Amino acid sequence: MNRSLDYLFGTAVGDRGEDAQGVISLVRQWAEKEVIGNRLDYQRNYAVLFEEKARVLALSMGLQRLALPEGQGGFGWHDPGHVADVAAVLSEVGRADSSTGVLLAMNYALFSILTRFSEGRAGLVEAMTASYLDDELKIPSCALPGPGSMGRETPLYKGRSIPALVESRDSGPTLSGANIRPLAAGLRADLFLAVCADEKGRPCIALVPGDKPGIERGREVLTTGLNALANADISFVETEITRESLIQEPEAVPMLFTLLNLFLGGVSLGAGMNFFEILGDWSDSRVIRGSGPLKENPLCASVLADVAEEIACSRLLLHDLARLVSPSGRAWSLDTEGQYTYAVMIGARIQKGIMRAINRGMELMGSAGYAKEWHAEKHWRDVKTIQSLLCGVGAEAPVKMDTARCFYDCREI
Amino acid sequence: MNRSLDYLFGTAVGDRGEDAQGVISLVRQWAEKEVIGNRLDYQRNYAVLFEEKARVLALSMGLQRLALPEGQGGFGWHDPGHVADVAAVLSEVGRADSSTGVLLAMNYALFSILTRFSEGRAGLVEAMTASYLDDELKIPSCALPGPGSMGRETPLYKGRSIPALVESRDSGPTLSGANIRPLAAGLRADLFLAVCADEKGRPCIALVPGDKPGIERGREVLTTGLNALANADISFVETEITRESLIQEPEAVPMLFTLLNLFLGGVSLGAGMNFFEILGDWSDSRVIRGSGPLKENPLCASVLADVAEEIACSRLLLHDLARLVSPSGRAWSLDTEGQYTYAVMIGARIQKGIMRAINRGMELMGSAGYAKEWHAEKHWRDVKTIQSLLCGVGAEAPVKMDTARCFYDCREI
Amino acid sequence: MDHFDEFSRPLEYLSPLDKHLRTVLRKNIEQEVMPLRRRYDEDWKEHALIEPAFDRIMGGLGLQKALFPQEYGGWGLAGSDYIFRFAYQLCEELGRADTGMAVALAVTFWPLLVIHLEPYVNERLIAEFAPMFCSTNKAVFAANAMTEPQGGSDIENMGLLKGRTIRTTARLEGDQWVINGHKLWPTNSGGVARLFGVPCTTRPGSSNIEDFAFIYVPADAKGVTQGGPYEKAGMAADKNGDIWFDDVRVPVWYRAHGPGRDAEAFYQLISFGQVASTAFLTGAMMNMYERLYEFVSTRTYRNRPLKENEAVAGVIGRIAGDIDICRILGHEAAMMGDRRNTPYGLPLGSEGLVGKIRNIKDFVSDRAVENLGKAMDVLGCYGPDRDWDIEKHWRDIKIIQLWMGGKQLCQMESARYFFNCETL
Amino acid sequence: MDHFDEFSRPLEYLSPLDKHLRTVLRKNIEQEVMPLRRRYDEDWKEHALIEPAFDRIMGGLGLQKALFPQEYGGWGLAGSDYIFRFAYQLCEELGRADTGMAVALAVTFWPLLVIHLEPYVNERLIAEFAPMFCSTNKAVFAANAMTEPQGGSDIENMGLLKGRTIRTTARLEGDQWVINGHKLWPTNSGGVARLFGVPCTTRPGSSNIEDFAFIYVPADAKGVTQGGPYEKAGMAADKNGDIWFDDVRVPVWYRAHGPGRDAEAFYQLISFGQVASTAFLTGAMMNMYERLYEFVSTRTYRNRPLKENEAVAGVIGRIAGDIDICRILGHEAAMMGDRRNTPYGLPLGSEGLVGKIRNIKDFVSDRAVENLGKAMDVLGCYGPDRDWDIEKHWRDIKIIQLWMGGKQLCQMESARYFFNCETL
Repeated sequence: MNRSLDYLFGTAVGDRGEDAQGVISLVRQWAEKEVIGNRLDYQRNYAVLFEEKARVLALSMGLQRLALPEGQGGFGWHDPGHVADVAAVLSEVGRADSSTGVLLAMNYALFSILTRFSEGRAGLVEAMTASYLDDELKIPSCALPGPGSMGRETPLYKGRSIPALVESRDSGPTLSGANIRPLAAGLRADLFLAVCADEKGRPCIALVPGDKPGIERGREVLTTGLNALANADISFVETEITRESLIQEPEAVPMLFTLLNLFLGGVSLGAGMNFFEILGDWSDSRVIRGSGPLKENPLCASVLADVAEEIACSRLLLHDLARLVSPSGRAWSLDTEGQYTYAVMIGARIQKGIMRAINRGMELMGSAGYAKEWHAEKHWRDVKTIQSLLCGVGAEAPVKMDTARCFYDCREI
Repeated sequence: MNRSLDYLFGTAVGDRGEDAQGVISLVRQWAEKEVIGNRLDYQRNYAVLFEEKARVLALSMGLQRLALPEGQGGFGWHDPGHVADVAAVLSEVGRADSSTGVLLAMNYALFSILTRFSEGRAGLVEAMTASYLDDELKIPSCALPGPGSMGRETPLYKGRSIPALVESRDSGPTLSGANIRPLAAGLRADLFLAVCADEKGRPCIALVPGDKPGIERGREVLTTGLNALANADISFVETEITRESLIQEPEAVPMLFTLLNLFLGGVSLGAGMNFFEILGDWSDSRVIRGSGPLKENPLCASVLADVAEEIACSRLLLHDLARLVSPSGRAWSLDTEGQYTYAVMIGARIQKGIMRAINRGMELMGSAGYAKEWHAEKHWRDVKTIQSLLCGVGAEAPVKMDTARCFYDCREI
Repeated sequence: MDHFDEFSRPLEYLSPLDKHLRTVLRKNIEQEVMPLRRRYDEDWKEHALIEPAFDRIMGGLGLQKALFPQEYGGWGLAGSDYIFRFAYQLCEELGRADTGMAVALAVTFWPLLVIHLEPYVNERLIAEFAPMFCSTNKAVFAANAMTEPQGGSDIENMGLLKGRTIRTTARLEGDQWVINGHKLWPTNSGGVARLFGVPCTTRPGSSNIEDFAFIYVPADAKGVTQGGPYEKAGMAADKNGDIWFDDVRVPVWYRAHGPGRDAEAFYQLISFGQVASTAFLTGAMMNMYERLYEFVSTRTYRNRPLKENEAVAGVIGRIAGDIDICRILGHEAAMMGDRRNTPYGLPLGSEGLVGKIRNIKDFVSDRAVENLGKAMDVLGCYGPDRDWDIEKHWRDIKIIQLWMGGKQLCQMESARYFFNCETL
Repeated sequence: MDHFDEFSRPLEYLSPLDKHLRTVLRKNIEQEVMPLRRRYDEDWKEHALIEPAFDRIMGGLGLQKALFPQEYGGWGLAGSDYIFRFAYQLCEELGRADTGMAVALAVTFWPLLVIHLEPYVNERLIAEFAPMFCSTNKAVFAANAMTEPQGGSDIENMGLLKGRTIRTTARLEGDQWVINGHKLWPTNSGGVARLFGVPCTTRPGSSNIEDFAFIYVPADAKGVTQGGPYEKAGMAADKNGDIWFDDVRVPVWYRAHGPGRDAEAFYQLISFGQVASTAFLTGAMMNMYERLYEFVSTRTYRNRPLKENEAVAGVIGRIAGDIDICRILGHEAAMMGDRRNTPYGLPLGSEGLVGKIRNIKDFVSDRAVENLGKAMDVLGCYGPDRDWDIEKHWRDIKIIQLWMGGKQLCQMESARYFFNCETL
């Protein structure tokens, strides 16, 4: 391509500090060199190379420490002022591999929440930070409210069933909940961020170390995408956690949704951008009707335009969302609920936009888009997986209800 | 509604100067008091009241002078630093009446271009400014490249036929072109901004006073919307213009497209916001199934959510576009072509988004959405008209070609 | 493709009348309606231009008699096994010219069907109303006064609400029904109809389907007041207004069939109305195709005809392709109605038939709204121009998407069927 | 709705075999395919699980013989007036279980149709190939080696390109054709097929349709080399790979019909392939419905079944409604093919038939891609879970949208027909 990605899709350099620019460049090098430059190897030997490359990024290059508190050896990117930068970094990771991106996104959401609600949790923050400074790839796993099951009434988070309950016992909070499906990485997670309901049905977040007694893991779930993050259902059988590990502040769960929509939006956007590049290469080299390159056929060009438009607009909206959440860039003042609503609304739209871009682009690539060899199909599967996970249940219906509630004051939906 | 429009759709107060805030408030008062508060009168007596209210806004309140140079009695909002504010003002106007908005949008585009290319045109700028300071409602009318006709080959602007030709004669530039369809207001326009091609086929803009000899106007065209801006085909029969009135700078035509997409995006957004309000009132008061209000039905709520989402996202994208065009807010650096591409791409998307919002909302309102009494249908017709006008010809195909050309380096499409 | 009639139809389904009727009707429409339709918008209140066309088509050609048995001077089509297909073709042809005229004619059939369709035949009422429609060359209209101010689509949502929300009451006094209530928006109101079919309740608030009554009310009965027509975004040939029934008295036998059977017979109308709606829409889209064909063949992009540009061809190809699909589906929907009397067909009032036909109507409505909008955009600055007729159809057909309970009721009734939902 | 088979079909069109075949096939599929299909993805290379199922369905039930005349041990269906409808029902049933298996079977018919369909019958070749398929209980596959490396959809774009871009050559030497070229991606390549139909040119670069040749090549002929199967996003039961023809010699009579007629007979395949494609897609969507039905009936939002929430019902109702529509359209497309021999039908190779069927295939593909994606989202965190089967169909069917020239060729061929475009 004649024009660079940075020109075409803008990196908002003006808004971004040098630190951020540095991290982004670094990650981009990792993406190009470790993954994009070695796609075939990476694909054929995915499980092993994923681990290897993720370790390079997270440990050698320090990305695992990005959202850790600054005073304790981290980069301190856990505060709302950094969300735009975090999303941008995750885009760079997503260009290479969505699983790695999702892994880091859950990590960054964890520390953003932990530090936001650090009051009274100094010990926990310190211990968690210390463990993430280890030379070990950490795997957090989020379990969000989602589908309930007939005959099992549960407390609700905006209509979605909260899968786990927490009881206050003398020995401390105790968690119960059967066959909970996390977003990803349930099989090997060393920490669960499980949304649960307290005795009054109020949603809160439990941080549960993966090796706690009382955690049962089901068999590995085979999934469409994000295949490196092996998932499994988990059950909490009277799992005891510390009081510090239970985050009952009412803003915690909306904030988790907000951050995941923003961060996973970044990951999917990155996958979309790499798909844009793959498609660009392909439409340059492919000939149609035995004559000119495919991209000079107006119908094909209009498909290329759809792809570009969806990605460009998704990118703008992601940036807008980051500004809405970040106090520094804030366009206007929204409370937690407003931020939550915009996050789920724009989050869903970004996932839909990127999926449309990839689906459209694959139309042009024909079977090449479908063969593993060209890597387009992996982005397609990974982003679709992220999209379905973010929906929660019922496709976009819950997000629509959230939106209507905020914009039209609906109360009973 | 419990939450204000400003809360829900954000006015980016942080970015906006006090001046701008003042003008916006003023226009909002005009919209509420003169039009929205008197919808039925305004509808029944549209032709007369349009003129009356537009005069209040443009003349008594001075909006006609908004983009005039500051030193000469204008507000000076013609420079790129003001485009976001201009778009915001036009949104407020569009809430009340799209025709008024389109009229002002053409006015502001005119002076933005005139002052941008003022070098060597001091006399023209001064004279035009003076005439717009008069106590008379000025009606400029834009004629853009669009459909050509079989058997009549024309020079092209990015594939679109340029309807008029300009020849250099000793007596000055002379314009010819038959049966040209302006965007709007052709019947009574006192100035045409006609895109024409010079002898080398290069696109330029001719500013042609409506009373020039050699201008022929056809009969009034009956149209779907923007009914206050009576249109007619115009023909230039060897119409002589001054050298100053011919803007041959290569950036002029892309800039005109960029500004019209941004400004008419603002007008349509405003219409969409007022539709949002109308729908809000309606869904509060309407009962479904003899029980609760319509908005508490989840299916209806999901339609409301679609409406809110489309408008909210269109608003964000409009603001993004303004930032891309404005040097002060510029997110990243795009050249004229890049700005043009983003403008037509986002411009088309905004129109589509608002149309989707209105079409969806009308589904809920049923026949009330269709009756003139509720005013929803006027927004529907007006925005659809703006959308079709901006397409040029071939629906979004030309915009797709522009997009593919920029993002995928297509050359022959 | 050489002619718009080449859009696909299930050829095995065509009714015996198809070819002849289309020829006659098309000729009349092209003479009486097409040349004037661009001026209909301003004629919304007076119907000075519109009325003569109605007289020619409904009265002159005699279409308004089509349902009545031959012994009363009608064509006897209500008793045929192709009444739905007949209605479909009629409405498609008319819709091509003007969907407002099409609906005015189709709705005239509507209340009459309640007493014509086996097994719900009321010979006495047929004999009573036949002369009104069969012994004149002038257009005579009927209307179905259904919608009430408080809840647009509720009455049609019979499956769930069973008439519970109806506020128009019928009280038996001696051998007369006394009717009180307020209806609005029926096609052919605003002073047009000579006969109303009025869904009402004999016991307000009741969810017992037995309390639903369908009663005929002549427009000139004492106590009937009609408001003037509403001003609308389009569809000028169809007048809509308010109707008040203030102690209106009609003979006891003006009730269609009696408790229980009234609701059953009335419910059959829904699917008939939906089939007609798909026909209006398809007809309008076929005319859009004709006009669009002309535009894309004579106007250019890059100095070549628009249709020879692959990107534009992609857009207009999808538009035409959708018309092809909608026409197939419309005929299939009509056939579903005509299959009602076969051993393998579904009854008209069954959830399956209602759900499937609503689904098709919902689909075709969405395609029409989308494609007419898109066609306007293809015309660019000529899109909003009345001379190209496309904007007229775009304005006119939007209401078709919205009427009869609109999209949302269509969605609910089809979801209810496909997923056996119980509380929707 | 009590059963997925209640999705609409034009009931008057059903072929005589319909009921019986569906029953037998469905039973076998539910026994042999459904229980194992979740493990097919890992079996893409070996076909250790997949092969026995093929043996049962193609060999055991004898479906691979269906086209051949009865005197050769076949079922004689190629000579019936319902071969398209037969293919449709077969492909829909199979597609419900596994679209990869469905396409492997349908494509086996593909090259054979070139010598079976009136008026292009080649008795000598039928007699020669019949034993290969009819005298075994094991699955035997054929393949249509069409696509070449340089331009995916070009060969199918016969209307415009007339074979100009084909690079696989056939040279006559004595009483043998000598074939050279490189094909890729045919269904049933990658080592599966025993017989290839090979579109090639007798004069490279020629746009003269007479120079197009369709020649049969046994997979074990000398000079035929096959690469291993590609690894793909889905559709594991269908193997695809490279095929090289290196001075491959076959008898002169292995050319289907000769100059001109080869192209005509071959062109008929396109619409057959498109009808089969709509059937695969509809079958897959019907199975999606079954699985979705279970999910929305047993999982909850606000502690009530998902399907009882109006907003969710709106989403799933549209999904089911689209299936109903696609099934009607698929049957209509099949009927268009079967009408080819009637006085009122269009010839298989006509622009009208090709354009209309491509349009339907394009439409159904888009609905399938959209609705399977949407269904995954309805399942939320269970959407990507293989145990719910929906993600499998979502992955599998994407290639159906892309094959045979993909969306863009569909769009062009239908635009060309509807708007009489000349240069597309």
